[in-house]
Amino acid sequence: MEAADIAFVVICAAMVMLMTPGLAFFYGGMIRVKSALNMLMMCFITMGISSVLWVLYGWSVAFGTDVNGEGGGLFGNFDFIGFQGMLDLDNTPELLTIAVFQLMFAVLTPALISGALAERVKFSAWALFVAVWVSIVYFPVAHWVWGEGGWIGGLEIDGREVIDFAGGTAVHINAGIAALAAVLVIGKRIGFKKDSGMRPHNLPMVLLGAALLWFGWFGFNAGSELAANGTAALMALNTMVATGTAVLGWLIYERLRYGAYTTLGAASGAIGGLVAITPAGADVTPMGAMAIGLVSGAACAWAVGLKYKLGYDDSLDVVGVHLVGGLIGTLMVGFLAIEVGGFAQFVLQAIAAGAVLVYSFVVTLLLALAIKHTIGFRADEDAELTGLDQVYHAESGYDFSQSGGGSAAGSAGDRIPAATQTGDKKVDA
Amino acid sequence: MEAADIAFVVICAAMVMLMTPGLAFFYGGMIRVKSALNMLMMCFITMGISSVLWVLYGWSVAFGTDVNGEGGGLFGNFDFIGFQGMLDLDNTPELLTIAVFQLMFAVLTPALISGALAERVKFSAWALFVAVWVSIVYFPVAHWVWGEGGWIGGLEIDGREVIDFAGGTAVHINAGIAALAAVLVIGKRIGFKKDSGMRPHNLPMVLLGAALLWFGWFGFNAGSELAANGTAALMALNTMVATGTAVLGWLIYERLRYGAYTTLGAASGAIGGLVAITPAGADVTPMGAMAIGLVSGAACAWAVGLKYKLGYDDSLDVVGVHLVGGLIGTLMVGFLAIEVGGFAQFVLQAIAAGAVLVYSFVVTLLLALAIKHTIGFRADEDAELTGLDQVYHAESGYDFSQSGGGSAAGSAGDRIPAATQTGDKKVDA
Amino acid sequence: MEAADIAFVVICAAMVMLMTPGLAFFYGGMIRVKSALNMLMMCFITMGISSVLWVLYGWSVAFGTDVNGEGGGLFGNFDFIGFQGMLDLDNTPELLTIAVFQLMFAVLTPALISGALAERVKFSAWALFVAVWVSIVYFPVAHWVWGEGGWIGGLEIDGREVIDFAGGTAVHINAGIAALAAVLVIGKRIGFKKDSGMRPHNLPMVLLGAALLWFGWFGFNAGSELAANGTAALMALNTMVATGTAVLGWLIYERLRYGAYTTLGAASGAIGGLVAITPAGADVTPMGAMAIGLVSGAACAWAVGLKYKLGYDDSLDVVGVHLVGGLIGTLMVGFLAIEVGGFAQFVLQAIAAGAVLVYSFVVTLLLALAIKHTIGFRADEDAELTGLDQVYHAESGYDFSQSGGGSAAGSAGDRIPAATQTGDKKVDA
Amino acid sequence: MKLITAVIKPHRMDEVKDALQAFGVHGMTVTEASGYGRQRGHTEVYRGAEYTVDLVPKTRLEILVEDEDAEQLIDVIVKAARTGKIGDGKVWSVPVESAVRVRTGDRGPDAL
Amino acid sequence: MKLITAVIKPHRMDEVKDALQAFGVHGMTVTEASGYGRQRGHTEVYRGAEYTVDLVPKTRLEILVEDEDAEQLIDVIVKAARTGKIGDGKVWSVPVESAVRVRTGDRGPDAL
Amino acid sequence: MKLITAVIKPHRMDEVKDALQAFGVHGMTVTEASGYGRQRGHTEVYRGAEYTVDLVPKTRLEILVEDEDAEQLIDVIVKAARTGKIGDGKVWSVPVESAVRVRTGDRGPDAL
Ligand SMILES: Nc1ncnc2c1ncn2[C@@H]1O[C@H](COP(=O)(O)OP(=O)(O)O)[C@@H](O)[C@H]1O
Ligand SMILES: Nc1ncnc2c1ncn2[C@@H]1O[C@H](COP(=O)(O)OP(=O)(O)O)[C@@H](O)[C@H]1O
Ligand SMILES: Nc1ncnc2c1ncn2[C@@H]1O[C@H](COP(=O)(O)OP(=O)(O)O)[C@@H](O)[C@H]1O
Repeated sequence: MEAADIAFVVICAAMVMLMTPGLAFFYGGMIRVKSALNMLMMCFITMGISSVLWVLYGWSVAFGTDVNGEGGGLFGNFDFIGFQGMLDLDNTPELLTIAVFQLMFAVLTPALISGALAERVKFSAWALFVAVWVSIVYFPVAHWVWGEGGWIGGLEIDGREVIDFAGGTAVHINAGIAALAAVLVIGKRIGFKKDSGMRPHNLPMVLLGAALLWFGWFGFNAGSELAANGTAALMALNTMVATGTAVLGWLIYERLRYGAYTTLGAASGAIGGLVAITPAGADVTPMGAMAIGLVSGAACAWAVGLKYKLGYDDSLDVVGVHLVGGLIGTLMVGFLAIEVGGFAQFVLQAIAAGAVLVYSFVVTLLLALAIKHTIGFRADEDAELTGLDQVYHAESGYDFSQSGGGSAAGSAGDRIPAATQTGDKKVDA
Repeated sequence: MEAADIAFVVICAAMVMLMTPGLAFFYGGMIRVKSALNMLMMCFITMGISSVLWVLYGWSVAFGTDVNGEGGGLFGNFDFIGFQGMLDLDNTPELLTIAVFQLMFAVLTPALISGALAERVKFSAWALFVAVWVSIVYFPVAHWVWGEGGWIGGLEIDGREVIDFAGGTAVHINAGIAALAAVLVIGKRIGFKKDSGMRPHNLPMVLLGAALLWFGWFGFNAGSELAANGTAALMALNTMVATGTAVLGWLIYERLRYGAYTTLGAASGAIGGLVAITPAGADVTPMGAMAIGLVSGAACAWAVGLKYKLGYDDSLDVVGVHLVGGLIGTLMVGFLAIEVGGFAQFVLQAIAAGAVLVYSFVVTLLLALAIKHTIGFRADEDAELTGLDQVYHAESGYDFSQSGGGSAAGSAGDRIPAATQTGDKKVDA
Repeated sequence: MEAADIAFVVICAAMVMLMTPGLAFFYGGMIRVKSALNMLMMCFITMGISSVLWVLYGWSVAFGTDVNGEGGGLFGNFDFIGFQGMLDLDNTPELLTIAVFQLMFAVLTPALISGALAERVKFSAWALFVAVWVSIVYFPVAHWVWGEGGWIGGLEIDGREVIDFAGGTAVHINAGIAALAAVLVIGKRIGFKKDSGMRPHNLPMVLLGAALLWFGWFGFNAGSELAANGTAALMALNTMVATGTAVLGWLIYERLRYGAYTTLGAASGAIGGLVAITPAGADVTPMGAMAIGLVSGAACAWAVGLKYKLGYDDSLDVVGVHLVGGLIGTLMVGFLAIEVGGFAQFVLQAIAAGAVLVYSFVVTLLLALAIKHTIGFRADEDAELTGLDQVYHAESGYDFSQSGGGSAAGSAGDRIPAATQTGDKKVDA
Repeated sequence: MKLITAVIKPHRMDEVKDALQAFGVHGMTVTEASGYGRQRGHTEVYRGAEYTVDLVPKTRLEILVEDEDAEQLIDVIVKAARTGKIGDGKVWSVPVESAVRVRTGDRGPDAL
Repeated sequence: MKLITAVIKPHRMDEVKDALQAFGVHGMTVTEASGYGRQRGHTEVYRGAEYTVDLVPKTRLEILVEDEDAEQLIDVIVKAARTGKIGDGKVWSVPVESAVRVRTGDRGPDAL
Repeated sequence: MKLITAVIKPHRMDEVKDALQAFGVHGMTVTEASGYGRQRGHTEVYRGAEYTVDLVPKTRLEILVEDEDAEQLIDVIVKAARTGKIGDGKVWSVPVESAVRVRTGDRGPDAL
């Protein structure tokens, strides 16, 4: 790997890192104020959990040489446990470069799921879910698609290979269907479909999140080339084009159906477009990217209404945006791909998508059930009504009162911070 | 183009992309809460519109080979319509790289204008304005300055050429004077000069916007070298120096005149400095950059008061900051440029600035008049008083109430989201 | 310096630039609403002051060839005053590249201190403090550690050298101990330990700041290699790993001791981890980075309680996070460093840390005393109670009222902006 | 005429609104408030400092009614707002001397 | 003494303040409120869900006045706040038993 | 029963709360408010426009008390809230006809 490529990919990794906080703001702004911090924390905690597991075994499972040999391709070997044997800096800078870049994907993917579970799960149960889910779903699936010897990456029909440039299957379809499985187990928020107050508490924050995601996604998409070249440039261009078009697609749909161009729609359309172009952007023309953007923007705008009809409470539309957007991108590139596009390619794409769909759905369902029936997944009713911020995080999101802690969010009455009184004993003793 | 330069420019493109949301926050925070989302959306929508037009014909008009031949230089040919013939990834990565980088400029420039029109125009009229304005003003002017054969880029006096490294004329003077033309047509906000409530609703958001703009501007300025070399490094250094100095310049001016160092002044000074160094930063010493920063900071601080004296309502001071800052940078570099600086260079700069001033002002004025007399440009009085967020976007920016939708921003009374009742029919039928 | 390295470092510089606004939000969100803008401004102003001084003499003092010759190593010469003689762009691009990168460190370091002094100092006194402090503390210390001939950089025991890859001593220990010295002079906030309202006014803003810091820190840490290679990649990976682990470390500590996982704790843990990995990340394995992260997260969580026990009012825990985190990283790498780690290395590290500790503490104490007894450092009591935003910045942070300027933050009664009445005379006359 | 003021738990707002509508009250004025009382607050933790927060969020309603409806309305609100747990709030009434509808200048019962 | 409470449209605040000043009232207390009434709200749209928002932003003023000024003051407010469109708000007065200026301890009319 | 309303400086909140507790009052309802009065505001500066802001932040307390405690309670609040500087606020009381505790339906003194 050349210095230019290392420079490119390391900076792209930092950009992808920023996507997880971006997602936190995107989701957090959509939540009612009383559980907004919880939403932020559900995203942030993945930065801790996935990082640790990545070092311990995640990198090895996902990117170690395939352990099941030819035709197996289910997960990598354990040669890199604890990153051993990878620190020959002069000769293998690329392993480290890819490792830090791909770590960010392992952080982001479980965070994506959190939006579906918003406002109603135990924080500790969520942390456990993340730890197990990345281990038994994400790491293996990443191996299938990108690992050396992974079976999806190795599929071939007529010399054609599955196109999943930056993670339509491994990231978005995977997270989207897992979100569906999880909410089926967890159930609906109190007041779902009825409560008049379930609206975003901070739309500028949603837009901030969308903006950081959009920015970071250039790293996610173009960086996936792992080199600075024409393909990376095309991917970057198509990322912008598809996303911009998807914003228009969503807004047009909303204008026709509801008579308004909403801010939330613009932000959501952007994410829909980004999701859809992720697998496809390196293999289509800018005109093709526009088509993908337009379709994904409008289709996601339609799909977010499904939960009301079908009755599952995917709070922040992880299914409607990531699953639907991911499928659109993965399947449309089957037809639109430069040179190879066509029915055969479409079938290949469908197989890859289907395999991830089934595996992720089944395993996530079992995992969610296991958590539900052991430590319990759902917050109790009181916590949900009061707001999770207070219950799990002992905090309030905002205090704009001049008296400091005055009205809106309560004020501190015990005027001597406990730490000075007795608290310190617990530790210093 | 080498891999290092592709890496550099693609990442700079992502950074410039972030400037448009940055601008949205910078502007949005300065607006009263009731129209803040509208302000954000006026910026965001340019990411959709300009992206689509760029693919369709914008890139070709701006960067195609000049169609009017020697001496004409008014706009490019149409060889790249729909980006055809550009996808030879191995041999022409630089075209795609420049295309994605320059797309971001075509997104940002119309967004700059929106600040002047804040809180009082129809959203659809604004969208139309953006689409036409980039087509007949921005794309041609970009061609003049940067396109192959563009007449401003080709000007020569005594072997000297116009210096506009990253867009003092094409971006800032262009947007600034267009803003003036537009507000002259559109008129003042209800309550301009009188209303006591016209103050920023969220200053930290303004600062966030300024910070993102400042960050992205390194991509904008240094990236305009289209290569990673000493000139890019100098440009980056001067960008920091001029901006920091401009912050001081604005604050000192304010302290002397008003007795306070305002946060809004610090943010505004930063933008003033960034604007002024844009054309100049690659051609002056750091000491020269300090001079440009100091003058632009103080001069913009003075210029934002002009609207009260002269009576045009440039709501968020696009004229006072972008036009004035752009002129200062473009003209000062005439004298300060390393080696070539002097009166001849100054004249060249003035010609370039003047040409853009006149063209952009006249065409924008006609365009704004055309929109005014066809679909209408201005929101009706009720919408302006109630706030545009509700009227055009069917949303409220914030809801911090614990009851969710309780007081400050209203609560939803119809307790069954409409989509579940009848709404879906519209589409599924 | 190759193009790839220039590309890398220039972009890293932009990322580091974003850390100062990031810090502003991180700090600003923790403050009561009435002084939040002041906190933001205390950070922002360093972007102006340090930039100007850097050009004038800072770069030369810090990175000029050592003026005291062998064995001295106290500060650089003045050959680069005003950046003279550095503009041979083709031959010395690296000097400019390093200059812009290192400028960002000179901006950030004094800004770090501001958190300790929150809510109670005169803005002008702070500005003066920054200007003098960077001149007599930061520039020399940076020279010691990184300058050509600096004495800490030149220390050697048994062929071992001090490890301070990206600034554990020069940046974090330096700022942390300076913060302690300053608060000892300035004294406690009114209501410290008693006031029930001293809690963060905007936790999402704190998280935003932490996220921007985290992102920028990749530039800070990996960019310090000044080249895109395996070491930079390892540093980036370790930055992520240590930070993620530190988040967990802090949260686990809090859960055990207080029974809650706080958002503020997650954000603080991240910063603690980032601080600790700064000196160490290029010299430890990812497992070592995890150890550093875990220890720093938990130790900082404990250390922030010290101020209540010992009675100094380090408002936003600059001591507890930057000094403690910086010491942990600087000392732990003594044992953990690949190959060279051991007691000898630890001693070397301790000497470097101790020297900076002593120098920075003493000089800062004298400086703070000097300011206190000349222009005065502390805001008067009324200003502190009313809030510094109004007094020094003539602004209010937020106005969410629909009447615009209605209740929570006061409304403007003088309905004709003063500028239109008489104000302009002051300048135009 | 009477002015009924009710301080209730925020999440009972929808129920109270429905009950009022059913009772035939078509207007009220709402403010965000916070309450201090038997319902002791919770503990918040900020970097090693524990605060017992004793103000809890409440919603405050003001409703003008004709004298004869006052007592009954109070009952309606009390019933709708009740969860049975501590902190459910208070309802009180004060006498009103005059009331005017701004739009029309109507006074007394017509102002409602 | 009387306590006049006025609930008005936020954008009439400046007019009312001017009218009060002209009338000679030099003090009041203002709170942000929201109103529910004949003026039905608007529809908000969030990702495929339409909500009819029926609380609209209002500004709430409280003014202590001497008995003899009360009725006249009500008229002044009503006039200044009126736009003639639905939702202009209400003004009402209640009797006050005692009032004190905190700074001085002055009671009754002197407290104003 | 009486309803005491106090408008005070926000930073006196803690003192007033302590004084109330000492006096034996165990409940109140608090709202954020802003006041207009003798205490003239400050000037704010936004890009060349100076605004004289004449609404200053206040905290507004409502406390229901039995008739016999009312006067004494007013004194307690006045004392605790006083700084002696302009803008310290007002305290007033109005008569209450009935008061109910939502949780139990208790009326009168038992509702407190
Ligand atoms: N004396 C009082 N005056 C005014 N409001 C009160 C008073 N006592 C309680 N409240 C309000 O009623 C709310 C509930 O009171 P609380 O004592 O906590 O529970 P409960 O009414 O169920 O006994 C408080 O949060 C406060 O807003
Ligand atoms: N019965 C009531 N009690 C208290 N406030 C009321 C009542 N009815 C209306 N209001 C207040 O007056 C405002 C305007 O009332 P509304 O019925 O919408 O219009 P109008 O007064 O013009 O007929 C409401 O938003 C609410 O704040
Ligand atoms: N007539 C009034 N009615 C209601 N509230 C008032 C009145 N006059 C003053 N206030 C409230 O009391 C606060 C302090 O009053 P002000 O006149 O500024 O100072 P002081 O009470 O010390 O003379 C005001 O900010 C306002 O909230």
